Amino acid sequence: MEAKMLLEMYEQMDLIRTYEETLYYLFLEGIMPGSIHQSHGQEACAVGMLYGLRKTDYMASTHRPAGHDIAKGVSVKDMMCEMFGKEDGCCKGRGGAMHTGDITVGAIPANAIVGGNIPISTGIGLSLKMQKRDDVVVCFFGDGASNEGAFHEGLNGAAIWKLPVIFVCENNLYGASTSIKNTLNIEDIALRADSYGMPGEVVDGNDVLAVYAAAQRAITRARKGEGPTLLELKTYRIAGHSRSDGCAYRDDVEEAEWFARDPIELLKNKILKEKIADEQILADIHEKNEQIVNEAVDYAIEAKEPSVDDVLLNVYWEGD
Amino acid sequence: MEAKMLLEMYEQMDLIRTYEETLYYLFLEGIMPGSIHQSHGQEACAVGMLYGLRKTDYMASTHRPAGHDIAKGVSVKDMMCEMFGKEDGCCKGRGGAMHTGDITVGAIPANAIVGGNIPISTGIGLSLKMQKRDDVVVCFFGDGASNEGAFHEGLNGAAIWKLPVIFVCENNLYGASTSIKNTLNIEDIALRADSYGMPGEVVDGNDVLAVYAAAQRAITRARKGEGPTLLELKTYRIAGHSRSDGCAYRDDVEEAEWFARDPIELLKNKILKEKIADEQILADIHEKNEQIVNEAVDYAIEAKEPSVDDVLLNVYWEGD
Amino acid sequence: MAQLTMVQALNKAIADEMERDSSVFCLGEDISDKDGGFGGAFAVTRGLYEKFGEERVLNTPISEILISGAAIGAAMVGSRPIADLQYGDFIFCMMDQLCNQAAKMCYMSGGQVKVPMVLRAPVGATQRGAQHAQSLEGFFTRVPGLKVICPATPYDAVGLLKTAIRDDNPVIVFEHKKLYGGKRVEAGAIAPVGEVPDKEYTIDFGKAEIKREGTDITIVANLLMMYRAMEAASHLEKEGISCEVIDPRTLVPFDFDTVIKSVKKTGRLMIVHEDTYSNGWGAEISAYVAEHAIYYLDAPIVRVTTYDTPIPFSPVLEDYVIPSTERIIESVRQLMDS
Amino acid sequence: MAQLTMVQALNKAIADEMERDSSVFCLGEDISDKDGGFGGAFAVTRGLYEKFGEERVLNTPISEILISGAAIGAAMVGSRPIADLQYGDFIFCMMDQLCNQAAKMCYMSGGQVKVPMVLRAPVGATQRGAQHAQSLEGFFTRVPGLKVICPATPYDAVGLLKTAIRDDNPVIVFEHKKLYGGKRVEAGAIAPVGEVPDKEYTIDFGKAEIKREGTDITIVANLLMMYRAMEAASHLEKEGISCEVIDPRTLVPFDFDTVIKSVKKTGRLMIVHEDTYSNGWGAEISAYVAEHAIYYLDAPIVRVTTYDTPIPFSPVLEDYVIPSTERIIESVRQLMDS
Ligand SMILES: Cc1ncc(C[n+]2csc(CCOP(=O)(O)OP(=O)(O)O)c2C)c(N)n1
Ligand SMILES: Cc1ncc(C[n+]2csc(CCOP(=O)(O)OP(=O)(O)O)c2C)c(N)n1
Ligand SMILES: [Mg+2]
Ligand SMILES: [Mg+2]
Repeated sequence: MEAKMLLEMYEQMDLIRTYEETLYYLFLEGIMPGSIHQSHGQEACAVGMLYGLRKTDYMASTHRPAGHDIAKGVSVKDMMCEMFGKEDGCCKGRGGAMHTGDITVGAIPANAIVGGNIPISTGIGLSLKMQKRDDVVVCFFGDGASNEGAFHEGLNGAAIWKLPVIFVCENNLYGASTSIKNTLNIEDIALRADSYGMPGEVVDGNDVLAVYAAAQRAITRARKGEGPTLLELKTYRIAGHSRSDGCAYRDDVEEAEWFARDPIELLKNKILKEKIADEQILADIHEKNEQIVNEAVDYAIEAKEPSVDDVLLNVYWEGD
Repeated sequence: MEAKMLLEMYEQMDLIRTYEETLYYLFLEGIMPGSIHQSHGQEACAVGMLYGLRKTDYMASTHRPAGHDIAKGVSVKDMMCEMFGKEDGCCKGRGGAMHTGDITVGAIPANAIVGGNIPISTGIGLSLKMQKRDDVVVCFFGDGASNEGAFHEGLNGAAIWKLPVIFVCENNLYGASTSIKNTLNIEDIALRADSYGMPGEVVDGNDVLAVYAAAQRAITRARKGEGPTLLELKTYRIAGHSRSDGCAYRDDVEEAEWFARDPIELLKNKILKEKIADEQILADIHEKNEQIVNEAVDYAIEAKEPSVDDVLLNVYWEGD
Repeated sequence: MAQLTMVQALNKAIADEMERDSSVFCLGEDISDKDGGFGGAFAVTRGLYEKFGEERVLNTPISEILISGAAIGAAMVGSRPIADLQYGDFIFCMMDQLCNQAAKMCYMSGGQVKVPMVLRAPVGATQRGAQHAQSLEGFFTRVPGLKVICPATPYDAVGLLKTAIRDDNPVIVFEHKKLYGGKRVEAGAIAPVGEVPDKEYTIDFGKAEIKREGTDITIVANLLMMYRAMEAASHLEKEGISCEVIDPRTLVPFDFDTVIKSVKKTGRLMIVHEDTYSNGWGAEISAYVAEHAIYYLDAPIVRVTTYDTPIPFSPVLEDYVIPSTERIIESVRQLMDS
Repeated sequence: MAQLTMVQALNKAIADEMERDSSVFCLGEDISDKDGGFGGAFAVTRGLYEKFGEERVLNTPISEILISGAAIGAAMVGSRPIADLQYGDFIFCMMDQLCNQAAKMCYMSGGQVKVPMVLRAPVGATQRGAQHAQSLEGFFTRVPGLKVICPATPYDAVGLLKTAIRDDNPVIVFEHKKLYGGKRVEAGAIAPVGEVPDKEYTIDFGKAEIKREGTDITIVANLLMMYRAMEAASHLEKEGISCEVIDPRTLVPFDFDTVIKSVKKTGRLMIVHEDTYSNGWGAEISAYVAEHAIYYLDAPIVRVTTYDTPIPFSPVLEDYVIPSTERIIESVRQLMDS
């Protein structure tokens, strides 16, 4: 059972990495429009939090959504088409890199306003509670977002109404180029949970099993109607903030320390050490993922552009 | 020395009460425009916090500003004229009841957006620090305001930049008709200071000396460049939220308990018990205050209306 | 047929819809009258708690980002929230949620999600100073994805609010404080009482109402200004000036057809609103007509609006900056002479 | 004379003013390049940290209420802050501080306090989707107490930004991402390089510039659209259509005189902007002219603007909704025929 889970987690984390690295190369080749924020190094957060969730559970993401989307089950092909702005994209090409998602698998189209998805997640939780569903909402955001007013208001609302929301702060030590040392006067963002009378917990965000364990505690609590939790996942983004960022603001020692704790490597080592699978099996997984991503690229490049005649479509809802 | 201070505090608290009660009657008589939010019962907060401050220290208030203004030294006559919308008002009649203040005595014209004055106070503190002044900012707001995003962002900024701001939450148990039991999942708002790595303290807001002592600690800290403090003053508003509010949402037992701790009565008892002054002296103080207020009313009623020809004046700054 | 004030009409529309559809709920500051609460700053939601319980008449903290975010999130997954602002001016505290989230969600997601929410926001100046006085329509008539409505009569309040609640898009409802009626009587309030049929009805968006037919000039006016325009029209009739007064009722969508048809008849257009002059909602109406129907005009298009100042507290100044019946009359006279 | 890009020009204006006046400081997210930081999302504030130190080039948390509130508060007591938004779209997160606080403070206080602050906000669509693309001018041209400027050339950037920094009122500066120049080259960017005198100068607000004289039609256009309008004018010249192109440069105050004078000459007015059609800033210009100069018009006043949608990500759709040179040319042709 655990073996299956670990391999599935590995598969997902590898898929995320493969997908995002491929995007990066597509940008370098100059054939992909816009920009991207990679979650490189934070794959354990996405997968640990979302592994095993129901399709009817919701997930709300940020400007850095690819990992969360894939872990929640959004099709890589749909996402890739979206990256190219094609009509077959998950948002019909209208959204772009910062808005991917698929409501049919519970992935709320992502939000590019830092902190903007937090009060919305509270609202989703509110409706779930009113509907007496035992589904939950997992709301991701960064260390930077925890300084937004939307964070404060959203968490307070979820706490006083005891809503089934898991607030997940992926603390990767930086908001864009700015270190948390300059934006927070506290060590642990999890501490902010106290302001709302909500449990808060610090978790090793690069250890997918630690994340998974914390997630299960919070999800169980939420499903039982006991209210929200704030999890702070300590992690690190290996890539730059966005495609043009060389991370000149980080020092080598810090980078080296964190790079040595690459979450995919950590999981791989565990799998190998516990003999859950051998190198070959993991290589096969990766190859399969490459194939998925490459097929998605090929499809997306050929896929058709949206028609300008439809440009006004969905400014307002077109009917169910 | 303490005797003088206690009598001056009494005088100010009585002046605040007299002023606001007079306003209330003027509304009942139907001769005063607009509305008012009385600080009846919270006079110890204003006076305890602001007693002895310099003119060059700043104070930022809310929709309920009269007590703070008077304690900071704004002229009752100027305020009364403002209440009548007259040209001689502290804001030339342009502001009204929720915007009174006088920058020349450090009373920032008040702010009617709940929480709106908080980040502004941070900004004032920032400038004071940059100017290397050792003045401070005292920023008042209510329990309700502590749920606004502006609170979160304002306090965080002051904390990370170690600014000379004293954040004063007058927790009177209600935001308008809504009990803090329904809006906060915590006992003490002071606890929220922890989120910003700032000291927080719960204080008896009806005991002017307790408030004064806490104020002095926080002010000293601020002047020394050690950063901001959050003080939570537990208090109660005796009057309604605004002139039309009968407080049907409060229960009799709670009211009775708090009314028995009227801050002016508490101070009066102390003064009498410690024989700092006798009843007669206190009655004289009150009489003098009544005279000040009555003269202000007489003046304001006769004072001239702003001219409509000047209506565009000060939409933009007219030059120093 | 019941005779209702605006407050009663709005309350009825909400209660009817909450009755009809269990996914409808209300949230906002002090909206519940449980245990002696206000039942709304203007008492619009009074009595709803008793009928529908605490969960569906939800008192929130003073927390506008929360109110709007909660409404949006709930709307995205099956609820139909009606959010309440105490004064419209506080809408700026939730501006990101309205303009970047609610308005864009359906489009950005390629039609995956809808946001069927209503936000009710009182506007108008009532001697409370600049932060409790604004008319905000023009901020939102420029946000694709939002709908904006302004019911001015009890009949319209019921019909339009019901349509708003059933609409699958975010709808902002601007209500005027001086039209509410009810316990709080503001200086200069009108508080119309109007007939509301017992039989259920809704009013489609995008249908203006000709409140008064006329031949010399078309006056488009909303909310309180519609009443002042009507009063002005009565006066002017005595001077032999025949005004056609149109209440657009909904600003987005806007019934340009009715306005242009009227302009074709009268040759003159005046827009009267309490919104600002510069880029008030009337700017768009004027510009649209100048683009699509200029040849029917015999005279300049005139806007009679609040002057471009923060609203002053002084009653003398406040009365001066807001268009009065007299100012409308005078402006019409001038326009007829031009 | 130096040849500068927009980024260099803006940087120069800020550096000069920080040099001249020690009360000027910058604050915003990632604006410092201390220890390898960005020096601004578009590198406008690069190098300032080194010259002026950490205190005057203040990196903030991601916290727009804080940024704006801090700027306002500091401005009220003697500082002259220049606040920075990474993308203009995030302005909604600080909307209350701008519209209810900064704009109204001077008036509400009866002239006790002034708020000499500048807010710089990049606008324009660059394939980032609807929350990173808006042109927001029209939200602010309707807020009494704010000034709104849109420099489109390096020369204007220096002169207008200096004036903004010295102005005693809150000024919002809209800059266009496709005009910046510098390291990040966006698809379709123009990145003008222009002459900037070494000698100190400022440019008064409220003075439009006639970028090109013409006799058949007046085109008012700002930011990127000014360049497209100029390009369209060159094309149209070959067809014998003579366009007068005016860059208003500042929207509040707006130089109506120059526009009306031009319309008197040409008889035709077109406004081109990337702002929304409905209630974009052009609505006001059109309405103003329809009110004050309608008799000089020989044709409808036409607005060529972004269509009323959230900005789509797809480059094909984005290019379609934003006015292209071709769309401007076609619209002029149609107008000349009407
Ligand atoms: C309201 C808002 N402000 C600023 C930005 C620009 N921005 C995009 S991502 C980002 C950094 C976010 O930091 P964090 O929340 O820690 O998430 P991370 O990028 O580290 O995942 C910033 C400043 C934004 N998108 N929205
Ligand atoms: C942003 C905003 N939301 C709502 C209001 C309406 N309002 C004015 S006072 C008030 C209650 C404030 O409660 P609290 O902060 O506890 O202060 P108190 O009135 O108790 O002194 C409310 C809801 C407002 N003025 N501003
Ligand atoms: Mg981060
Ligand atoms: Mg309170």
